[in-house]
Amino acid sequence: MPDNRHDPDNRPFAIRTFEADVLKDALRKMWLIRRFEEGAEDSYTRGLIHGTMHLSIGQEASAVGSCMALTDDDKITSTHRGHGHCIAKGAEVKYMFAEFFGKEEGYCHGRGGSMHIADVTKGNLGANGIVGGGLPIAVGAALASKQLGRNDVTICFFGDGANNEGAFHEALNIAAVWKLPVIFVCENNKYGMSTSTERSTAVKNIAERAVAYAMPGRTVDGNDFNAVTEAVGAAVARARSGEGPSLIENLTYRWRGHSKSDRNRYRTKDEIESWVAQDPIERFRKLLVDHDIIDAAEADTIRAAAEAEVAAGIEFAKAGTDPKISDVTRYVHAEAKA
Amino acid sequence: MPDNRHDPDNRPFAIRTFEADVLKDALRKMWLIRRFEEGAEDSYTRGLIHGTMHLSIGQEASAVGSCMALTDDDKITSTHRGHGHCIAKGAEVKYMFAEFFGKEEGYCHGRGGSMHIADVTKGNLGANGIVGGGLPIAVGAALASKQLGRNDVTICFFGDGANNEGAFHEALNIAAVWKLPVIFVCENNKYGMSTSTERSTAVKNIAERAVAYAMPGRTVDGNDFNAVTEAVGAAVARARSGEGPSLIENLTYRWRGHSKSDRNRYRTKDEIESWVAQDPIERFRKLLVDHDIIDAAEADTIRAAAEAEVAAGIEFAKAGTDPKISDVTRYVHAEAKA
Amino acid sequence: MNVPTTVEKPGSRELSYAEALREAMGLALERDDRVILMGEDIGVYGGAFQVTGDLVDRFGTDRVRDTPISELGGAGVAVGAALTGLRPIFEFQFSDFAMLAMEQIANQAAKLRYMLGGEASVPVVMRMPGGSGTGAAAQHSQSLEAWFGHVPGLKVVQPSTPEDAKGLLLAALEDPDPVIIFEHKMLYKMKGEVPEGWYTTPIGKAAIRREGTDVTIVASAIMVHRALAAADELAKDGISVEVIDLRSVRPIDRETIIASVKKTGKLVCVYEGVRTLGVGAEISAMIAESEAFDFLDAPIQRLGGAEAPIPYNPELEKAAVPQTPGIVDCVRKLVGGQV
Amino acid sequence: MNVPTTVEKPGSRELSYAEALREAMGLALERDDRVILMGEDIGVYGGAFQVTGDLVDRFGTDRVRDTPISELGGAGVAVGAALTGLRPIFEFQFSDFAMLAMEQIANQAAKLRYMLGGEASVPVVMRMPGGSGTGAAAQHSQSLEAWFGHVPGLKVVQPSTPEDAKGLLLAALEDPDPVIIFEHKMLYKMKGEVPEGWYTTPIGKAAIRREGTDVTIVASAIMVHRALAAADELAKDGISVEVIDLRSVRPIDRETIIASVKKTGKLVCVYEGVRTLGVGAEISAMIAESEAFDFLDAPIQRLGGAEAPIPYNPELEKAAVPQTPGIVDCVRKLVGGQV
Ligand SMILES: Cc1ncc(C[n+]2csc(CCOP(=O)(O)OP(=O)(O)O)c2C)c(N)n1
Ligand SMILES: Cc1ncc(C[n+]2csc(CCOP(=O)(O)OP(=O)(O)O)c2C)c(N)n1
Ligand SMILES: [Mg+2]
Ligand SMILES: [Mg+2]
Repeated sequence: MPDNRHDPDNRPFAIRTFEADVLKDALRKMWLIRRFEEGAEDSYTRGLIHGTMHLSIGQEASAVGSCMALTDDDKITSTHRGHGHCIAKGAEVKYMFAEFFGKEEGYCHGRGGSMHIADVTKGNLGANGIVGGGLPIAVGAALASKQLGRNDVTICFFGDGANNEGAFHEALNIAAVWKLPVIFVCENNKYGMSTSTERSTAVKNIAERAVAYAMPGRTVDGNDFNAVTEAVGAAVARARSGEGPSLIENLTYRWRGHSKSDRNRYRTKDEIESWVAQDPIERFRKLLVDHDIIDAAEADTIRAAAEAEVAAGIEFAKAGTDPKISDVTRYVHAEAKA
Repeated sequence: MPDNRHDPDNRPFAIRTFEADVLKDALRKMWLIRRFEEGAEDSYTRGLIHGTMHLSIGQEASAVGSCMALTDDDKITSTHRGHGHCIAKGAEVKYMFAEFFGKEEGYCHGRGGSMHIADVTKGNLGANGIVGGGLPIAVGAALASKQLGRNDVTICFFGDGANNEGAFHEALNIAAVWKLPVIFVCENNKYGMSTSTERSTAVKNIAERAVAYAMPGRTVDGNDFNAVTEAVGAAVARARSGEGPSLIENLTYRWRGHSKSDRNRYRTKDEIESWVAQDPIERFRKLLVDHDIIDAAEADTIRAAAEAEVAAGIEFAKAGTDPKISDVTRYVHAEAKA
Repeated sequence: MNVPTTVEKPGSRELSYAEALREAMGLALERDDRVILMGEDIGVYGGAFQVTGDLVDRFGTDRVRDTPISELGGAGVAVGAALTGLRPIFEFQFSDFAMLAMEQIANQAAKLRYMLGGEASVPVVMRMPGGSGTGAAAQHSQSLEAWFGHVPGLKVVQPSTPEDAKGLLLAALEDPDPVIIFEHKMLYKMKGEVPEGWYTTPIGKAAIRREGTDVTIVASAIMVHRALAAADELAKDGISVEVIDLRSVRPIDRETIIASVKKTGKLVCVYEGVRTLGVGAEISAMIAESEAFDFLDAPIQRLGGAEAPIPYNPELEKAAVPQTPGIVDCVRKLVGGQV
Repeated sequence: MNVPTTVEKPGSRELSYAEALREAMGLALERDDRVILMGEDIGVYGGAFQVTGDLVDRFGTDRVRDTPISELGGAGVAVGAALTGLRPIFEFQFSDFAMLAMEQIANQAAKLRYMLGGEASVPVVMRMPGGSGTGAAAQHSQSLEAWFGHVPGLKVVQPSTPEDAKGLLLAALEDPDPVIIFEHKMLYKMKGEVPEGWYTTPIGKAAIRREGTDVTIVASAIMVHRALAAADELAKDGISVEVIDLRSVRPIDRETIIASVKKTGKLVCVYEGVRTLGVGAEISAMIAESEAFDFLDAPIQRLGGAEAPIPYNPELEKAAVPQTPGIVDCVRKLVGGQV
């Protein structure tokens, strides 16, 4: 292959599309996700957080890459494995940690925890404890956008496992029939909990199911930031111009177990290691370095800043306020206007 | 086209596959369905039956043709528009009428009515009041067959409207992943109640959705008895030999409104008439006459016999026994063994 | 039917319950662009029970949207739309089919505000035609209000008159939280005086439909009318019955019911849903733990649906839910000290 | 925990509640080829709560079937299989997800025998891990037994001990009708004596876990243990509490509860589900209309879950469901005539 890295026309999509600052910020977010989840895991192990959590370490390019074409007005719906989506959509880790620690300062004032982080006013319609639960909700958001003549689009994240829920079928069909501005982004990490797509899903690639809804379907290397931005970017443009929904499948892998109770019995060490070798952050860092967007030192600085932000976020959360017990039924309904 | 009607190798599938007696019986069943439903409609209009009913007049080739490859051990699941399936699977019209009249002699002892007729011991697992409700049940029957080493297969009837239910997706996926002996027969009569497939379904033909489950999908002229028997027959053979499920779409049309409350606002007279001209019974009769299976006189005799059977069935039902009011909670649970 | 009509208001006319609902939706569609209707066959067909009627002609197919037959997806789309700016009114063709959408209703719509610590609002209205009497058997005749009444985050109402049908639907629309309306199919054709224009019937308030001193009947939906007929009958025997129309299953109007039971000392709950764990169980328990307990001079009676699915045969179908003679009988026995 | 153990039976050993359930399933799989297990991640993963554990190793993937994440489809497949010869045990990973399958459970499984006039049988068992206490928040912590208890055609049980967990599961398997088992997640690790071999605990029978004379507590699932702890505490004050373990939500054991209330004259219902329209509402109503009414000398008390989704914060989570001190407090006030 000829060295065409510096020929503008042949540079990868992400490099030729986004400003250097934007790309650096993407790298920052990927690091932030990684460190955030490591911090959360550590806090959990040390007994500071209760409940369970689902880590997306290894899937950072999918979250950040997919959100590259979104503005603050655009919406996302996320999943139980949603920390990455949150951060990609602009959430601040300190409020996320506060939520994990069950504090009033958290995004949900301590009521929701890891599985329910949302920031509706900024377009993050929320993680979801129900597999597939966000699919029709995303379609509803796209309907509101179209009906009210707004220009925003919605990205609906969901897993390979979720693609076998009836909600997937109903949501994609409605979105297609009504030509709504929604992009279905399937994060295919090969397993729904312990069950591989081979054992659960009749097709090899989830994107093949796009045919059933007469919408475009594409499968991409979800650990390749560039490929993700290109595929999702095209789908976002399509949605925004009124041409309707698309289905994009990001092939990726979660390095950690499904949740804290996972013994990893259903997959091999080799498989895990082969995917760790495909670290999406390292691949993206290399892409930026190769195209002279950053140098190694600057990359290190970005990572260190993410680390510092995470450390500060944990301290912020620890110092947070506990909800009042007497408030247990607060927020069930809207509060009466004063 | 050369006249090859008498060349055995080129005769239509149904003609070369089934004995004359069997074909005549199929014609008898089609007439029985037609007259049964006319009789039911008439009884309803005269206030003898309460509730509602969904008539399948115009769809007789789909019901009877699909069941041609089944034995008494095979199963079907049916729909709200299920009288035809019942009769095709061997139900006796007098017990069906008795059910409509709410009598103890009915298939459900008067508890179920038109929407719940079943005869589980003979493999008719029942009509269903819930659109899509029978889809997973059919897959369950196929699982039981496979698991217990039986050789029976299950035909799952459902409508074009039902294909947008999540149950459709989940059922077809499970059937495919587990390679179960079930044949999904979609009776596409162009409308789910008032909503056309164009307005409700992202694909043109429902059979296109087979791709999403990696199973064979075929769309056939559902008013052509021969085409139906050929397509469903092949799918039944496939299922029986352990190769898994198929999706067959029978294009057909209901001549009557959706139910008794339909004002037919969503379709034109022309459309209805064009389909009445495609009367599946008349087409089948002609096929049999053309291939010298019967002559016109014998066809008339068959029809007259169906008429007589229906008339007798109505009288049987009228003379039936009303359930005891005190039995209102009977059959909720199995009765204690004596 | 024996409806005690409200004093005729200026500008009120006779409408059917279905027409009253349609009028409410029409007003809402006119007043607020964010309002849309969604459901199966609510457009050109006019709805299975002709409730939406001609609204699609007036407001077009974008605002009166026929959905595919996808209850879970459809309800979820309504939830997502409500979360992001619309005010959808979602019609289930029969409340029985809402079983397919319980996830979106009870896990999402009802809980989102709470899970998000107050930072989200799901102002969706879901219309549920319920009840038996149409000969449509077990899967088309249920009264499932108790399920919804058990879910914090939802409000659940059951209008029994055309006036309340309109008023409660408009109140639901103004509510920032999800509201479920159980409409009774056998009431759709019932006529009554309905005020013109926009007005709301408060959610959470019962209505005393008839005053009395000997026994309180709390009834809901169509049972209100049967209770009133029973009260007429019982009046002939000199038994004075107070009939309370529950109207709101969640929240329940404790004050009105407690005050009435303190006055009469006797309570009969009449409801169509299955007796066990039905609405009457809650009313009974609410009274049995309240200050009204000490005023009770007889056991609390419940008349609810039979412990069976709704049967097809018309006589069995009638026997499966409370009817006027059964109410009369129950009150007579209660007043006569025979329970 | 403070479980009053049954007298040790020959051949009984200590097992956890999860192990007891697993043993029951193992016995059933051994004894009857028609038994299969279905559910999400019940195979190699061993189930989200490790209830199926190693059963897949013993019986293979055909009999211990991992389903796709398709609750409605999966449950419906189990219903269809039950209708045609298998005896499936279907595990919902969390009972909250059963909301997706209500249609197949309540419209199909529960009603098929009736709708078909007795000509069909749906012998399916559905296992539902329920309850709060794990920090998993609103969509993973519900106690939905009241919904199922409201559905004729279902039987609904809630074991509180390892012995009953096994015995009720085997009884469910022998039952010709659909049975729903609510297993409490916080009990899975609880140990207790469990008889060896095949035995059944009758569905529809409550168990008196502690005899007493001053007040009756009817509690279910984990609340049985909190009620027993409260009874210990109250005994120190000289208050004698009878603790009844409900065990079966549908049908409810009227006789045992009525007899106890006639003896004590006071009733407290303790349950984890949402208070309104929860199991305690039914028990209260059942007593208030029974002959025990005349024996009551104080209002019936209900301690149920808060009128809120289950919150994430651990202290809020605890506050959302009854705890031992609250039970103690309630009984003290009741006995002291303060309610
Ligand atoms: C309706 C529902 N069913 C099951 C679960 C339990 N559960 C949580 S995550 C998960 C696996 C989801 O797989 P996938 O969609 O591939 O997402 P991933 O975890 O791989 O990111 C399961 C079974 C749930 N939360 N909701
Ligand atoms: C879950 C559910 N949703 C809606 C209905 C109401 N309904 C009964 S039949 C029908 C149309 C079904 O269309 P299709 O599947 O095409 O069958 P067809 O009536 O055309 O034979 C509808 C909407 C129902 N019975 N069940
Ligand atoms: Mg996955
Ligand atoms: Mg159709």
